[in-house]
Amino acid sequence: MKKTRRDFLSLTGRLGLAAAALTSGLFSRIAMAVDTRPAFEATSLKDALASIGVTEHQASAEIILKAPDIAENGAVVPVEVTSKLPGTRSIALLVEKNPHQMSAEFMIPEGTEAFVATRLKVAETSNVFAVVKTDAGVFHAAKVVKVTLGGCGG
Amino acid sequence: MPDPMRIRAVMMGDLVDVKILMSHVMETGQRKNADGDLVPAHYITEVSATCKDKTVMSAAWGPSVAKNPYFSFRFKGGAKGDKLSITWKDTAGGTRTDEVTIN
Amino acid sequence: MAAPSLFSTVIAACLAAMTALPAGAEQTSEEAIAEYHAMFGDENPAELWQLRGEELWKTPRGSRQVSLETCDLGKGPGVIAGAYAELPRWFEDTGKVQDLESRLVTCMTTLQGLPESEVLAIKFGDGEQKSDLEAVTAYVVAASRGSRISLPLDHPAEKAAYALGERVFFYRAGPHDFACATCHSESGKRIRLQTLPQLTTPEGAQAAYTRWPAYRVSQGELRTMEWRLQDCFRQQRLPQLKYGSDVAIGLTLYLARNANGGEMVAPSIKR
Amino acid sequence: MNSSLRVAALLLCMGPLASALADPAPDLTATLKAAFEDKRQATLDRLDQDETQKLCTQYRDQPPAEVAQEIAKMNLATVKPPADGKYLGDWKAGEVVASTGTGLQWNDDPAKPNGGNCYACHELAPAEMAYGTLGPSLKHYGKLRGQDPAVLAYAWSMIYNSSSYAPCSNMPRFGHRGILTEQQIKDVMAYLFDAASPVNQ
Repeated sequence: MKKTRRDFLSLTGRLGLAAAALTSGLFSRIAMAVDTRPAFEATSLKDALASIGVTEHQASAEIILKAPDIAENGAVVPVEVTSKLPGTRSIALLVEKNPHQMSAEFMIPEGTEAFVATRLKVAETSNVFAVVKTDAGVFHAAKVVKVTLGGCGG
Repeated sequence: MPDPMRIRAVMMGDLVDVKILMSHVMETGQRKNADGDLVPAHYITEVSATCKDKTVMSAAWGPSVAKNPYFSFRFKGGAKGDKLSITWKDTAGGTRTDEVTIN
Repeated sequence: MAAPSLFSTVIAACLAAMTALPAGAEQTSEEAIAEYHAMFGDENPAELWQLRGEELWKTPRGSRQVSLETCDLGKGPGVIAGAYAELPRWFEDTGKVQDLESRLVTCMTTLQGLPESEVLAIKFGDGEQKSDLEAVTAYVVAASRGSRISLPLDHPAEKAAYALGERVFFYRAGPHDFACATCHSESGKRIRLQTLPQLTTPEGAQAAYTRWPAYRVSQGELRTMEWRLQDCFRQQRLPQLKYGSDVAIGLTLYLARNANGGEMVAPSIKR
Repeated sequence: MNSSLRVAALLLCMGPLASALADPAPDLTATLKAAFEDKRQATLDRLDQDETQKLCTQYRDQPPAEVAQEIAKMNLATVKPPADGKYLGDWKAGEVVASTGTGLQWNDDPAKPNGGNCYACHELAPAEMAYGTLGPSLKHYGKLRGQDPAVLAYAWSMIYNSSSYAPCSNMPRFGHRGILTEQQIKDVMAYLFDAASPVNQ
């Protein structure tokens, strides 16, 4: 079983079609790498949501947001969202106490499950929101993640 | 050149279960290095997944997705042997596409 | 409903969470940390290092344009399965006890003909500055998953390295009077919320040693034992431990031998 | 032989020469110095041991009673009470010292004050769940003990130089080794003793 998986992994590596399209203007682009997308520039939940066209939303128990109660390290916080709401079109993840609240927005086309799992940076103890757009309006779920301090030199 | 992604795409009933690990620094532009200098922002902004010419997932990311990102989703319509292609693009104009055969 | 509803929901959730916290928070916080670890499942970015390491292992490089596929890690040329579980060990050709990292340096310089300065230029990676040594180490270590640690200490130099490692483990120094033993000679203790392994016992040493190298989520990097030891000394307020030094190898051998019989699961994922 | 004489005789033997004789590889410090290199403020001289470190290393932190007594005596002699006689500073500043773990590592900014990192090893304020257990719980420290001068002097000594009462303790000798300033120790004292401090809630 293990061997199969390893072979499969290395196969993935070899099949990898790399396309590093680094333009000649690379360095100036790094220097100015300011995100101009309003959702990722916003510095409040309200503004971040407004920039993806959300002004009204309500809590829904049909959105299952999994995140740990305590994150041993805020640099990597696993987050998983499943929406059981019919006609789910997108799932956005926001972290209230981060400098920029919007973390990611996932578009869910027809045929794709209303499910995403990823890992976020959470700067300090904060609410994490999953905001789900559906044909019948916008809904959300929230979860508090406590970020702890650790280590001997921290 | 960016390092390859590690993609697993496995049939789970009629769903394709996709789990991706990407090699990327995801620098926020707010972190200081050991010398106290700000490290410039450099992060993935777009991720998309295509199977049989159909976009099965597209996402917009900001810098608060964790370093060396993990991303998982599930879709219908794929079968064992089909190809799944994942592409990311970042703030520095970098991009990478990897393809995997659904298992 | 407008934004305020979101906040009232959150406040309700917070209150619920707070009242749900029982008086004996100790058990709860440790369980919560365990839940956090469980959420990573098998999805460990260490695999990205393993993939890169495999590529490096198999690619002809250096002035001799050969790959590392004939590198002898102690079990014969090119044998990587189970090799890490028997390191550090005595090598006749170099006349030294070597850990995996220092042995890889030997193979890269003598077998491949890479200049040592180039091999050691990036010992520990930092974002876009990637360390080949960390990548190859991750690849080789993964080939010992499921192997049991076995260090018979047959050679007198291995016994001497163990004795040195043990003495260093208890050596108190620096402004804080710290030794390795300060944090790692009792069981069931923790620093903040991190459980400290008791490295002087088989159980404690096995729990720790079998999980290194590891992907450190706090750094977003894969770290090897050489990194782990020099970082412990940084936290002890001591100077920089030299890579591949007799003290680094002696301590590694001390820990590995104490962990004898433990089943390797590294590379793992850690805080 | 009376006991003070016995201690004196033992002490003579405990000198650097005697501990070197008991040492199978007397040059461990030199071996270590060859295996390390200076990095910023963390220089090789930090590998040199003082008498207390030597004895604690030799006995792996479990010195026999006579040696323990002598370690306690020589460390107690280093304890400087606060110059103005006031043991308690500002608990809020003390909370920062107790929560901060940086200071004196080679990657730390030497211009910034060192931390005491009390929470790494001790439970203090009941509300802070991220505490270590290497040291005893100090929850409700002042509330349980009051502020009798002897109680204050003992706590001061333990922070200033833990080996004064707990020879070969794991706890750094914060005042004696110059990790914390007198003012920082006063602030930590206030964090332990002040009725308004979160430690006593």
